[in-house]
Amino acid sequence: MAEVVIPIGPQHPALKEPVNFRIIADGEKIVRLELDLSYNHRGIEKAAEQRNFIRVLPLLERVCGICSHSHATNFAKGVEEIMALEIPPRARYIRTIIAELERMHSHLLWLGVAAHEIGFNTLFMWTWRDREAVQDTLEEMSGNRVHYGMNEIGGVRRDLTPAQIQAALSRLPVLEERVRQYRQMVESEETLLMRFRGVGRLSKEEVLKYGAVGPTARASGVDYDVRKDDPYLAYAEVPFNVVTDTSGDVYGRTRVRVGELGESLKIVRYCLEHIPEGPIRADAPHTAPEGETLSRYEAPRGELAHFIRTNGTDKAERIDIRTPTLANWTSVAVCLVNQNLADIPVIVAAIDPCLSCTSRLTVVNRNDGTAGVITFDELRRRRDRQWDRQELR
Amino acid sequence: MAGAALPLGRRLAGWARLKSPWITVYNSGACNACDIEIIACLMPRFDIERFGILVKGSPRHADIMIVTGNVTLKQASRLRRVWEQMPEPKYVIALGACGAAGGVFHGLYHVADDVNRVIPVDVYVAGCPPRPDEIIDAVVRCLGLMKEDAAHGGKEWRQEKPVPAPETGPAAGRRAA
Amino acid sequence: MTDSLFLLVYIFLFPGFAFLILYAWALSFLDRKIAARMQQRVGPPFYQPFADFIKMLAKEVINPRGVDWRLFDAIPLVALAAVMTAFLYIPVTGASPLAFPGDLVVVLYLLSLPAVALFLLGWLSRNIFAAIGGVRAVTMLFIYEVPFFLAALTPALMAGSWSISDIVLWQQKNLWFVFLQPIGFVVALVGLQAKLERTPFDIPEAETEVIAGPWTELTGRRLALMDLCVQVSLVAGSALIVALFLGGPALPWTLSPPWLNALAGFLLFLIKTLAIILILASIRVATGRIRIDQLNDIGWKYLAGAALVQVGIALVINYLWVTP
Amino acid sequence: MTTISTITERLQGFGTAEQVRSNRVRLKTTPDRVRDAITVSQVMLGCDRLVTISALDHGTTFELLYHLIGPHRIIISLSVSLQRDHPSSPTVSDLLPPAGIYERQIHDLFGIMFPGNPDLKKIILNEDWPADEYPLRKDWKPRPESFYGGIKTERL
Repeated sequence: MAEVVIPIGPQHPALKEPVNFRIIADGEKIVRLELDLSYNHRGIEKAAEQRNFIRVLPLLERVCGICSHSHATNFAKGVEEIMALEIPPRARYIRTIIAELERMHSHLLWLGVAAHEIGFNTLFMWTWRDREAVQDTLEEMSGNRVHYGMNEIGGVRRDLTPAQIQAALSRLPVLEERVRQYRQMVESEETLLMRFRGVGRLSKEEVLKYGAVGPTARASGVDYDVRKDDPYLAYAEVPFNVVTDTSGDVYGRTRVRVGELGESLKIVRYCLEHIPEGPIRADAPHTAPEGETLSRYEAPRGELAHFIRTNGTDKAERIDIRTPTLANWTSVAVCLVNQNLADIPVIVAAIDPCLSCTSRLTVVNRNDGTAGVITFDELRRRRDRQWDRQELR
Repeated sequence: MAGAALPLGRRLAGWARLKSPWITVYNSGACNACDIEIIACLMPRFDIERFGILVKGSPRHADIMIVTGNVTLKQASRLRRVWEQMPEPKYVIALGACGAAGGVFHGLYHVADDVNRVIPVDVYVAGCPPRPDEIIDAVVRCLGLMKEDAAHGGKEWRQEKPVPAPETGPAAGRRAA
Repeated sequence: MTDSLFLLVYIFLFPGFAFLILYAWALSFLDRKIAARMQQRVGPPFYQPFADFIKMLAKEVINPRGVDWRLFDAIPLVALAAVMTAFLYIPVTGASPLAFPGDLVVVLYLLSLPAVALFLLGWLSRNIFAAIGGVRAVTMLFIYEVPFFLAALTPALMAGSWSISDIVLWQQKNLWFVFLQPIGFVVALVGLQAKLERTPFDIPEAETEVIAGPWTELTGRRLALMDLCVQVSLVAGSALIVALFLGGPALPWTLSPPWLNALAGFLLFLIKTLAIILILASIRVATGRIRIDQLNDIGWKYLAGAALVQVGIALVINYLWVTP
Repeated sequence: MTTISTITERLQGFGTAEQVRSNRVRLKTTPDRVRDAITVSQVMLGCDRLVTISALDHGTTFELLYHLIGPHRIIISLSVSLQRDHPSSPTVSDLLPPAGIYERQIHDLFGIMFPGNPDLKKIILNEDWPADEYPLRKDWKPRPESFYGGIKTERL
C-alpha cells in the first residue's frame, strides 16, 4: 500500500510553536517519523557567552515563555554554587513559591492544550480560566504575567508583602477545589478516556533506555525528580510527594500532571505559611571564580540541566542548556510509531513540548519502527510548504 | 466621511470586515510567551469571540496574521510564504518587543530582528510579552486601520515604500522553483 | 395563477430560501452562544454569522496551483443548493405543498450530498491535509449514514408512508414517534451530529490534526457558501428530526382560521428545532473528539445495532397495534 | 550499594577521577577509552541514564562532557579532550540512544565528528548554512557574503 508523507508544521494548529514533522503514514497508521526542530534556533547559547551574568538572566528567561523562571533560577543557582554563595532563606522560599506557581500554570496550560488537541474545548476553556487565578498571583508578586524577572544572582529582586501572601493564600482554596474537579473529570470523562488510554505507551524499560524525563518518565513508574534527588531551593524542608503512575500512556501522564498540581498547591501553601523573615538577597560579586557545575532543576516538563563553566570574569565561558523537551524527543519518536494519525497531536502534546526551549539547538531524529532502534537516516531536503504538497510513493 | 459615498455593497463589506476579523498566529521563533498570551485571549476572562474574532488554523481563512516574536533566519522565507497565502485584504500585527526590533535577541546570529524586514507590518504591540488586553487593543487598532483603508480604497496611502521581498539564498531559491 | 405565485413565495421567501438562510444564521448564532455560555464566556453578538458570511464573500478568492477552479466554484454551490432543496420538502407551517410520496428518501439523499462535496473539495485541493480530511469525511459518511437511515426508516415503517408530511399527519392522529421510538430518536440525533461534523464527530476538520480538513484551501465565496451550507444543514437536519420524531408543526387540534393554524404550527416548529439545537450544542460542548476507528466501532456496533433493534421493535408494534 | 567512593575508585582505571560535589564524580579520560568507561558506568555502576553531553571550546582543544546518572542519583561526568584540528570522538549513541540527539547538535554547532553515528547530517542549522562554519566555536564570526537560513540581512 502506498505510504503518504504528511508534513506537519512549521505552522500548524496543533503546534503552538514551529516544528516540522514529516509523518510517513500508511492509511491512518504512522510508519515513521522525521523531526526537524530548528525553526526556533536563535543562538541564545552564543549570546549567553557574550553577555555578563546580569544580562544573561533576562536572556535565559526568554529561552521559553512557559518555564521562564526555571531557566533563570537554574542559571542563578549554578552561578551561586560556583561563587559558593549562600542565598538568604527568604529568597529561597520566594523562588520556590514562584517555581511552584509556574509549575501549576504550566500544568493547567498543558491540561487545556491536551484537551484542545482532542477537540474538547470546554475543558480547555475551564483550565485556562483557572490558570488566570495563578497568573494573577504571579502578577501580584512579580509584576508580570509571564516573564517574572524575579531572580538575580544572590537572591530575588522583589519581596513578598504580607498582603500579597494573604491574597495568594485566599486564592488557594478555589484552586484546590478545581484541581479535585479536574482529577474527577480526567478519570471519568468518556471521550477523554477513549483518546488518552493506551495511547503513546512507554514501558519503564523504554523510558530508562530513551532517557525520558519529567512527567513522561514518572507516568511510567520512574521516580526521577530532581526536587527529591538533589534538593535545591527550599525543597529539602518542604513536605511533598513525587507523583508517579504505572500506565505509561497519555492517560498516565495526564494523571501525573493533575497529581502534581495538587502537590504544587500543597508546596505553595506550606511555603506561604512558613516563609522565614529576613533579607531577600545576598551581596553577590560581579565575577565568578573559575569553575564548573552541572545545575539541575525540575522544570514543569522535567529535568532541566545547565552546564555552566566560568572563567573568572563576569561572563560565562560556556552555558550548555539541555531542556526537558530535548530529552523527551527520542522517546516520542519511539512511541509514535504504529499509532494512529489522529493521535499525533495528543502524543506530541503529552510530553508538553517546549520547542522554543529545545531549538536553541536543533535536532532531527527518526526512528525505524520495527526494530525499535534509533537510526538516523539521511535528512532529505525538507518540503516546508505544507499547503500544496502531497507526495505519494 | 468618505464612507457615505461608497456603494452599499462596499459599505456592507467594510462593516462585515470590522465585525468578523479572523486571526491566524504565526510563531516565527518566539519564546512562547506571546503565544500563550494570545491563547489567554480566547479564555473566559477575555473571550475575544464576543468581538467576532476567531483563531483559524489555515492562513487561507484569516484576515489578520499575528506574528509573535523575532524572526529567525530559517523562518523568514516561510513567514513570507504563509503571508502570501493569505487572501486580501490582509493585515499583520507584530507582537512584543521581539517583533518590533528583536528584543533581547537583537543582534544574535540566527535572528533577523524585525518582522517588517520580511513582511509589511501594520500594527506593532509593545511588551514582553504584551498582556492579553493589549493584544485585543492591537486587533481593535488594526480594525481602525481597516476602516481608514476602506475609506482610502487601499493600503497604499500609508505606505511610504513597499517592503521588498527578502533576498533569498540558493537553497530557498531551489525550494521555490 | 395564485397557486404558482404561492409556490414561488413558498420556495423563495417563506418558509423557503430567504427564511431558511436567516433562520440558519440565527440557529448558528444560538449554537455558538449556547456553547460560549456553557464555557463561561460571553459569546458572539447576534449578527456574527451574517457578518462572517458577508466578510468571506468580500474576500479574495485564491486558486491553489493546479486546481480546477470551475469545479472548485461549483461544488459549494451544488452542496448548498442540495441542502436548501431538501428543506423545501420538510413541513414548516403545515404539510409542504411540494410533498410527494417518497420525499423522505429524496431529503435523506440530498442531506448526504455535503459530505460528498467535502470529499470532492478535499480531493481536488491538491493539499495533503484537505485530502485526508476529504477521505475522512467520506469514511464517516459510510459509518453514520446506515444508522441514520435506519432511524429515519422506522417512523416511515410505522406510518406506512415515505412522505414526511404523511408521517407528520400520522403523528398528529396518534402519538409522537419520540415516545414510540426513543432509541431511534437518539440514534438519529447522534447521526445528525455526525452528519454536521460537530464534536465529537468533527473528525474531517479536526483542527489540530488536519488544519481545517477539506476546508483548508477554500477562500472567499467558496468558504462562505460552504459555511452557509453547513449552517443550512443544521436547520434542515434538525427540522427533519422534528418532523420525524417530534410531530413537526402539527397541532393536536385544528384552529379555525387557517392562517392561525399555520402560525401556531410555525411557532411549534421554532420551539422544537430550538430544543434540538440545545441538545446538539450540549453534546458539542460536553465531549472531546473521538478517533475515526473509534467512530467506526461505535457506529457499527452500537448505533447500527440500536437502529436495527428499533426497526425490529417498530415491526412488532406495527403487527400488534397499528395494522389491526 | 553504590556509593560515591566506590564509583571514584572504580573509575580510576580510566583516568583521573575526583569527587567535585557531594553527588558528582568527574573523570578525565581519553576519546578511545570513553566507550569503555561508559559501559562500566552503565553495567557495573548503575549509571544507565544520560543527562546530557556538553561541549566546550577551550581555544586549542575541545572538551566533551558526558553526564550520566543512575538510580543512586550520583552523577558521573566523563570529560574528554579533543584536538582542535579534526576533532573526533567515537559515538556512544549505540550504548545510550538519547546520545544521538546530543551528538548531532554538537556536530552542527562545534563541528566535532562522531565516527560510528549513522547519521551526522546538518540538522540544527539551516539547510543552506555554509559548511565548515560552526557558530558556537569561539572564533566564529558571520561572513557577510554568506547566506544563513535562506535570507541575507545587511547586519550579517
